[in-house]
Amino acid sequence: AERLAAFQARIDAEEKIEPNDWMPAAYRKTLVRQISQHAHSEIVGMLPEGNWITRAPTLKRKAALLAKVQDEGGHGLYLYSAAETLGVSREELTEQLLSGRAKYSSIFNYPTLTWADIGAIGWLVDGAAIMNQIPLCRCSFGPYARAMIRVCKEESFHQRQGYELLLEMCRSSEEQKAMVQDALDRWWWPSLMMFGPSDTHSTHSAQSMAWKIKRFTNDELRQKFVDATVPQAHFLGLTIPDDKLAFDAESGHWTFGEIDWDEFSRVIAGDGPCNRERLSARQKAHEAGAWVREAALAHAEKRAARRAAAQVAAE
Amino acid sequence: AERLAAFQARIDAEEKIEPNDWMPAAYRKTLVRQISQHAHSEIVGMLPEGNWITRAPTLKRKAALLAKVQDEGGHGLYLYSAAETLGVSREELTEQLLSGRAKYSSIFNYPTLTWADIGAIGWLVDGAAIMNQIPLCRCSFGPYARAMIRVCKEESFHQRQGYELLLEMCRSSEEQKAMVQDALDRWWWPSLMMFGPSDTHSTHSAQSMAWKIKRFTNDELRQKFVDATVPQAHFLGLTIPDDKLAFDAESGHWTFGEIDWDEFSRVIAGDGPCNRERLSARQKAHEAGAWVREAALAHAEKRAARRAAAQVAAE
Amino acid sequence: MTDALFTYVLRLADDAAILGQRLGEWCGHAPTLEEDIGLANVALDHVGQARALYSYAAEVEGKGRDEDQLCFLRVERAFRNCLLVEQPNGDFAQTIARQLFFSAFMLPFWEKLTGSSDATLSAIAAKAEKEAAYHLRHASEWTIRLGDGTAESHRRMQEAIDLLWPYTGELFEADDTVSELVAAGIAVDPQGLRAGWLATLSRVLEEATLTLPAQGWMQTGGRDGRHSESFGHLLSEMQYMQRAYPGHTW
Amino acid sequence: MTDALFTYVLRLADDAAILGQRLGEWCGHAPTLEEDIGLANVALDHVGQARALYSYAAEVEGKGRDEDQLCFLRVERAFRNCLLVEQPNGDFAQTIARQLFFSAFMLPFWEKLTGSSDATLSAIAAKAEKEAAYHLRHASEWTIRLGDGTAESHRRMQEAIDLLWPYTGELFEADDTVSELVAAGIAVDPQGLRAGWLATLSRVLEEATLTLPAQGWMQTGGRDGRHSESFGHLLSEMQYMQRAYPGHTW
Repeated sequence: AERLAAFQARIDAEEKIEPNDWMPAAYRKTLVRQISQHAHSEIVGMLPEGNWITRAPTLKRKAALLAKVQDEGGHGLYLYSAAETLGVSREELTEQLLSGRAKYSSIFNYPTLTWADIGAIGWLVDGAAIMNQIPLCRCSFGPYARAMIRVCKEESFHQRQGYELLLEMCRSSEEQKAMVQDALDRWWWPSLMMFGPSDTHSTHSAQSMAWKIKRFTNDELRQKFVDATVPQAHFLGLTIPDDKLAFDAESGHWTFGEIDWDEFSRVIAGDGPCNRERLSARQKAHEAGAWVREAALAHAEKRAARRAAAQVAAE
Repeated sequence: AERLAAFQARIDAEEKIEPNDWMPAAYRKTLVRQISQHAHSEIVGMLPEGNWITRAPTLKRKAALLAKVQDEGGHGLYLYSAAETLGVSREELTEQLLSGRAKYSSIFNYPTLTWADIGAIGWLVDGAAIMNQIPLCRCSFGPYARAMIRVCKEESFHQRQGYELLLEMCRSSEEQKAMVQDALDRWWWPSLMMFGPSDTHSTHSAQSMAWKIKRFTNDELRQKFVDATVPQAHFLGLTIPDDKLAFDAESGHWTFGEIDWDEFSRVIAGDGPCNRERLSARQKAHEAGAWVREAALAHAEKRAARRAAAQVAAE
Repeated sequence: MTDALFTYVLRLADDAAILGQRLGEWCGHAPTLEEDIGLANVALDHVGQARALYSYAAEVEGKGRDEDQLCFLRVERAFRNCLLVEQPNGDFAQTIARQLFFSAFMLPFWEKLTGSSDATLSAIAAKAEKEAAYHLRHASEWTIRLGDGTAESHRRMQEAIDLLWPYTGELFEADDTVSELVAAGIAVDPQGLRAGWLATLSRVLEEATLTLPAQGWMQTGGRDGRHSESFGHLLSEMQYMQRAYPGHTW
Repeated sequence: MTDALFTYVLRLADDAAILGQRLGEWCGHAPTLEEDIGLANVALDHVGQARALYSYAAEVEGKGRDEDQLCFLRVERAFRNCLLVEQPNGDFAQTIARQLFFSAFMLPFWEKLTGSSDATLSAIAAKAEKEAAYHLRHASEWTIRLGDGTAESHRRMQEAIDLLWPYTGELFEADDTVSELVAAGIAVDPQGLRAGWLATLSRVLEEATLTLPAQGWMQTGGRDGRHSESFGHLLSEMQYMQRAYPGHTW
């Protein structure tokens, strides 16, 4: 209890907790869950975008998309490393993802149907992710906070790139603008769902706030996102697919309609348009790559043995 | 020797030899080799055409191509059946094909690169096949002769269809006509090679003629093909890719240049553009389908066992 | 009414065309020579149905488009086929399960549609009904063989049934388009076919020693142009020639 | 000279674009997360090279085409890439073997090309050389790991080497286009690179406990637009957007 109080005092003083510091088991568990979900989201998130790499309409866009997906893989790597500092191995985390026990952001269970979806993911999905992640740059756990600083920087770039892609399309032709509107229609609500259940239903929240893993509630972040995004949509000349959307001059916020929480729960639970494809794609890649990982391991062992033998011979 | 004389007398009298009739071992062996090569050619021949089914430019052409490839599978079936009457099983023949020991027409080791190639195969490859096969309708071995009658009928249809396809392309635009010329440039010489080595180098020929398995020499059939095809090419407004091509008014034949016999031998021996792809496609289909064939067998046995048990119970 | 009829016929045409396209991918790669022929035959029937249906849709639309423009020059979001038919071939069991689900629905569907007050649809249905009877028999026989074959084939067949089950809900969807045409005696009410469909499946799966999945959540979106990610790849191949050579005849 | 230069640069551009396209197919499906990133990186370098080379080819041609028109609006028979780069990814060993053969050639090639009398080519080469050094190191390390790993990885790596070997002959082909430009001090004579290429391969394959195939017959045709059957399928996907939406900007 004394250690717990000292721990909380450090947190309250905005000190960073480092992997070798003492921490409550629940703090550790919460972080492992959150960081690994975040890492899994980066990995699964490569799939809907990867779906368009071979069909990108220009070489410039193909290069940008490749670079973006590569960055996401990199984010996955940092985050798995941050989770590893908490004593959980990448193998365990991978196994949790492949067995379907671990969660990832449910937005990636929606399909990318047109090229405009690539822009919409950058603008909306990365936009929502940044909203969620900026406060995490001040998270009490040092490795996570530092990973988030780098991740946020890259994701801001991706978001601007996504928005610029859509702007180009909206300017180029009515046909393309309609594609963009269609993408917004399909991605808007799932993006709002990215902030999680509303505060009245959110578990974990209060404790995470006290631990400074979280700094804002789900609904606060969602509102920030809506406030930031609606004017961007209007600048593109698009309509947000929400009858109830209205600007409240008094509060300075955009009010919006009710999220379809049934859809949210259903997709989280596994019944989204692409849940099975996503998991199956990861599983297939893992199985098809097993012989490669085994070979790399076998080769490393052979090298180590040869080095050891050489050392013995030299002594 | 007496039986042999009687056998030859029946052949000379244009009688058909049937599977249960006595026949010399060499006659049987020659037929098995020829019929099975012919069957394998039909099967492997499905691949270059199958390559364009998913990309056929119109639904009408897609339907025609599907029907054609289906017919080829059917020809493969009759021919395997004809070979089976000579005491060799389909499994053995398939194994010979997959192991690379059996030969098939080397024309199918060339790739189909454009849609015009589909027309060129119908016109030239089926055209050459028909030239080879029409005399086989009078082959001394009954089952082979009867299979050939049906095969030839269907292939004449395919040939007309292929020519009509090219005619349509040549009429539609200069761009398409250039595609057709390009296809002719690539398929002309391999088509001439379909008749086999020149008479001066052909093994097997004399005995096959005596047995009335063959009725014309390779060079005779090749000449017939050239004579029939050159005017068709001219009607399309195309140029045969042969500087030496000339009409000999005296003989009424088209004389033509020397075939590249090195290429012929090389492609037969395995070093054509697609030999490995073709064999590998067949092998993969065979391996991927193994569980299906095993299941069908297991199910048939279960049914037979159940029927037998029911019969016993009823007695 | 014209709009509804156009949409209705287009949905049927897209179903047939896309299933034909998928089946055509098998060509030369089937588990036996007989199946290379058999699947090509089923593919051919669907391409034939697609031709008749697209031509009629074009006629109803009256804007001078033809069967090929409808098939090869519409974008992904304009396609109205159900998600079931666009699902990748997978292994042979998945192809058979897709066909079983679809043909068990289409056989009674075409049968009923022969009574349509629309003479063209009725005529198309009469031909398609005979074809669907063969497709259903073919798929049923294979389902039974694979289900009641080896342990591996049983497992694969059951997995295929389970995998594709959530795509069967769309077969029974009836929106305003359908209701309007049902009321006019033109279209078939799919709800009326559900009991028969389930009975057919139950009979086949029972003989195959396989289990019919529990109801549960069903995928949707195809009739609204929201397809699977694999669909765009199918289209890029199917439409390539018409896209690369616009305005040519073939 | 302009024609020859256009052809020469276009060949290099097509090589880079098509290899980049193939590598891009791996995205999300690689054996490890590190390789998902690594292969994307190699893909990205090749797409970048393709952009620079197509832009220069367009400039040399002087007909107002741009990098995207050259990449996305030419037909199959107009592509001039060597057959090696278009070969399907196959398993990871095949992808690595393709990269090893190609990068072991391209590294000294770019190195030499930095001395080209053509300033643009020389500048492109200077950047590409650094990238190729990484590609070669990456492919060599994997070749060694897989060759000297498990029995299965050894078998797969050797099969990949043997499978792709006949496609390496094209790298050393020198036709009139090349000769003319070599004489002008613009291009690199590929024949001069053969000994070094073989030495690199021998060194890597030896450490990998793998066998260099015997010379033998070599495939050809890519520089003349005669590609593999798989190439048309690659193009139908790569070019789909520009074909379906001609004249739009993205």
